[in-house]
Amino acid sequence: MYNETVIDHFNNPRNIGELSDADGVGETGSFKCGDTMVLYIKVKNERIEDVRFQTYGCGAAIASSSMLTEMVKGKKIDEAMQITNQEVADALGGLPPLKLHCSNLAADALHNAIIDYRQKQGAS
Amino acid sequence: MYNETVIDHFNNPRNIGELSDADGVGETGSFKCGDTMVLYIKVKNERIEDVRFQTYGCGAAIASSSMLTEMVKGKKIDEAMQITNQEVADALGGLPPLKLHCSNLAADALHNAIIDYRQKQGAS
Amino acid sequence: MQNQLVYMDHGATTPVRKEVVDSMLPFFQEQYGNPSSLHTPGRKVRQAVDEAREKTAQALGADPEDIYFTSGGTESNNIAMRGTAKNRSGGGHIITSSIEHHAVFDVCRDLENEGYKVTYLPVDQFGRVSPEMVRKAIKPDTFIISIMAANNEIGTLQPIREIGSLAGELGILFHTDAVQVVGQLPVNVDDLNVDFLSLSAHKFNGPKGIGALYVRKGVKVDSIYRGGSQERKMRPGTENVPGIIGLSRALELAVSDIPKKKKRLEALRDELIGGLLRIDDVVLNGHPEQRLPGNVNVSFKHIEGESVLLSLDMEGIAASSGSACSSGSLEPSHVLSATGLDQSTAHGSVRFSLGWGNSKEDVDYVLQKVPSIVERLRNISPTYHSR
Amino acid sequence: MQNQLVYMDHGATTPVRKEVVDSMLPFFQEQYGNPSSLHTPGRKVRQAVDEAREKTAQALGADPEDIYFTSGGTESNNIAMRGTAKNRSGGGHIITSSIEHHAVFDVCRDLENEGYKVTYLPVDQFGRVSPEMVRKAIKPDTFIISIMAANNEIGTLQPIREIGSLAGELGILFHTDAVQVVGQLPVNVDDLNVDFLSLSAHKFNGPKGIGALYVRKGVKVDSIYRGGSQERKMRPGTENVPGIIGLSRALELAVSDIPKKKKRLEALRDELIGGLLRIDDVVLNGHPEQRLPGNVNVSFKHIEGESVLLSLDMEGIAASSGSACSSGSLEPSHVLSATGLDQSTAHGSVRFSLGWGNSKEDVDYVLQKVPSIVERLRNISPTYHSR
Ligand SMILES: Cc1ncc(COP(=O)(O)O)c(C=O)c1O
Ligand SMILES: Cc1ncc(COP(=O)(O)O)c(C=O)c1O
Repeated sequence: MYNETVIDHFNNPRNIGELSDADGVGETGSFKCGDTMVLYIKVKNERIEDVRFQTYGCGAAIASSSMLTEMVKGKKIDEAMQITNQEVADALGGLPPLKLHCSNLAADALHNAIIDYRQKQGAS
Repeated sequence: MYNETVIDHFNNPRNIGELSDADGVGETGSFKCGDTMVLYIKVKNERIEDVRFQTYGCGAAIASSSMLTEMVKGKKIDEAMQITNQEVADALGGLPPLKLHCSNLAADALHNAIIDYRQKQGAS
Repeated sequence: MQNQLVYMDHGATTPVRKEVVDSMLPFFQEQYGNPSSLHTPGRKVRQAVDEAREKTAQALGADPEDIYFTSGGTESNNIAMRGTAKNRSGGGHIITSSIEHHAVFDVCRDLENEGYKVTYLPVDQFGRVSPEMVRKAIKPDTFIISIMAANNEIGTLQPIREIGSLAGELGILFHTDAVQVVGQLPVNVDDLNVDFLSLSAHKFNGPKGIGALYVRKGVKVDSIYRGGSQERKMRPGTENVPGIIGLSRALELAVSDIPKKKKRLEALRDELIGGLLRIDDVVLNGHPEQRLPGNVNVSFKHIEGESVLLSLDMEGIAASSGSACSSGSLEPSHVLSATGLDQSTAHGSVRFSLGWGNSKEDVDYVLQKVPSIVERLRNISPTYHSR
Repeated sequence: MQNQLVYMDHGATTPVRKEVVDSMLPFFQEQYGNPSSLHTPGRKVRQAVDEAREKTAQALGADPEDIYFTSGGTESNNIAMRGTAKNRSGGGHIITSSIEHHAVFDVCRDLENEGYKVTYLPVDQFGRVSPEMVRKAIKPDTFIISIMAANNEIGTLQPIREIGSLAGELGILFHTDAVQVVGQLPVNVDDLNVDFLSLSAHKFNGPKGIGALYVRKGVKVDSIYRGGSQERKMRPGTENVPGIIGLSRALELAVSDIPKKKKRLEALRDELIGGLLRIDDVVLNGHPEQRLPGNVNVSFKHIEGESVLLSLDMEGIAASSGSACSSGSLEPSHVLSATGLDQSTAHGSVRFSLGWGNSKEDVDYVLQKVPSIVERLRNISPTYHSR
């Protein structure tokens, strides 16, 4: 069902946890299957310097979150904003069709985190 | 499906053939399955002295005919008139349910032969 | 009674080949997982089922996703016919033949009672449906045509390709009950231009209780019962995994054997037909050439089929009279009646259906035994004497 | 990854016992005749099928003629429900529960669309239907009640005997889906007072793709598809002979093992439940006592079932989350929702279903692995941290 990359990210997820001094926090979830992701970013010079995630969900959800954090670390936030869920799935070498809809939402959490960061910047 | 008695009567039918000098000839058939029986009797002193049959039909039809001829040989025609198809089936040790309806008509042929005999007597 | 068995009832069912049994065995005690399960033992079985689907598809020139495994030919036929009808509210017109297997025929009868219109096409004396007749029967609301690829009793092959291209031309769905043909003759769903094709494993040396339905992509058909999401909800219920594996293996073997098997069976068949026709008052039922490689169906006049079967059985020869499935019935075969055979000749029909295991010796043995059986029974028969 | 397999998914399917495979084997290559055939090889097989029917009947306290072999539990359920409904023109009222298997539930949904009225009875927090509720739901036109004997997900046993006597009192037909119970607990159709009972062989160490439906004598039910006259036309199609033989053998063995198996599994089950409940934030789903001997269903809060299954799988433990049949679905289980479990707890449910092959070592192994899996996943989970 899941390929080895997915299993690897599920088993050894990268960048798990919270960032207490996060510059942006984004959340997303699927009502249907209950999956929930929270993404924390630390931004420096418009670049994502650090990133952490917490995910409640199935194997695909956890692996997608983990893969996303790897993909964005060090990236400019403008570029990070362009990352799609499909790209995350592709980076994982593909996900089962059923999982594409509801468990592959990490990019959404990231976008929400970036928006949160921008809002906080605007506010400060 | 068929018991050993049936198979024996099917394999070695008793009293097959015609009686050229029959005193009575009876026929019967099932429209449904196409079975046809012809029974020839020779009567002496109101007793069935000889009997022969010809049957077109399945194993049960042939065996019933054969068994019937054994049952009636030497019998008084009044008694023979009382023989039922069920008694023939019982004498064979039973027939499959489906065969009770259409292939077990030998007693009817016998009754017709006796009626034929009586009519011929009346006519003469 | 004797022990030798000459099995000539392959139209009813066939022995399962050893290779097929071997392919099934691991799926009972070792790879027993449920293919719907998420865990490794389940996923391994899912993979095996997927491979079986691919093999099955390949043997029919179809896409794997167009193959649905069922519990047999009967269920496949029912899904194709009722599942298609269900999808149309407000009736419509169905074209079929008057010699279909009960699994098509009786569904059509039911659908008639439910308000659908059905045309049962006549056949010629050889049991052939003419494509021209099909064309003439088409009405504006005809939504499906169902014509069997070969008849199970008399073995007549139908002009499926011609009917298929006609149906395709007019945009009408086309189902063929190919239960008697798959594994005996080459079958390619695109070549035949069919939308549905039914098959049953036990007719080609596979196990009983497993079949398949090919459904062309894009064709809408409803399932006939409900449950889990197996077979994409078309045929719910935990998959008969050993059956599926066995079906695909049997089909693979049968298809690869066709070239040599067909020739061999045709030669045996023609020899048996020739020998039987040398007996007085014997007629061949079905088409002299357009017939299944292994099918021999003759009528012995003046005697009745069952009594012949019984006598053959006592010589160790297994044959049948009409369809094995309807042997419980007393009615004369609707197939033989449809060919115009008179009722009493129809009652004397016997089918010898040859298969892979039969040899020239078997044919010789049958030809040695039949004449005396026929003679004995004719001697008892009133109609023979009154000629 | 490691190789040891601890299979705790017997609710999904079970390995076929060696004795059962052995009983089936002669019916592939040797006794391959079609039981409908007239000849000796066919008749021998018919006899074997008859004996299998007797054995099956005996195991259920039923008459052999009241047993119909089907392709599995799904088909049995469909025949009972749809076949009964079909026989009533003009609708009527059906009572069922809100936790039935899809093979009953979805048929009821269909029937609703076709004009029948259906009451889906609620269950209590343990998943129990109350006979009192059944009584209150009865309307003048209620013609069938269908309540499963035990639920496949949470293992809750239903008060079938009480509902049966209620139905009998009022002259309403009563069907029970006993797929999860047959072979696990004693079942007697007269004692339970059921008119229909569905079972599936692969749930009691028999083969997949074969099941049976008990139908009480005199009860009218229509078949759901058409074909030959097999199974007295209730279930047409060439019989799955090896399957029928395997079913009857597996049932015979399972029933004779019940006394010792039940005790053993209950002890293992309770030990596993006890051990799992020692982990923080774990709740038992289903009834604490009125549950299947081998069923353990718990929810691990803050984590999702599939991720637990995946982690278990990597330790060589096969379990499931909800019904295996609906594992393709993303919806939270309708069963757990019906018990009133909140959605997120429902998502964390895992079923361990024990069977004959499981040992105390298996339970110990699972109890050794689960805590660290749960901890690891909770460490990733946002809801655990935000408590
Ligand atoms: C032409 C044809 N269609 C359908 C069937 C039904 O197949 P099964 O008995 O495997 O369901 C048969 C065999 O009996 C058949 O010969
Ligand atoms: C309670 C219940 N009913 C019906 C079924 C369906 O049985 P099968 O998949 O063998 O058709 C199952 C098993 O999946 C079940 O657990």
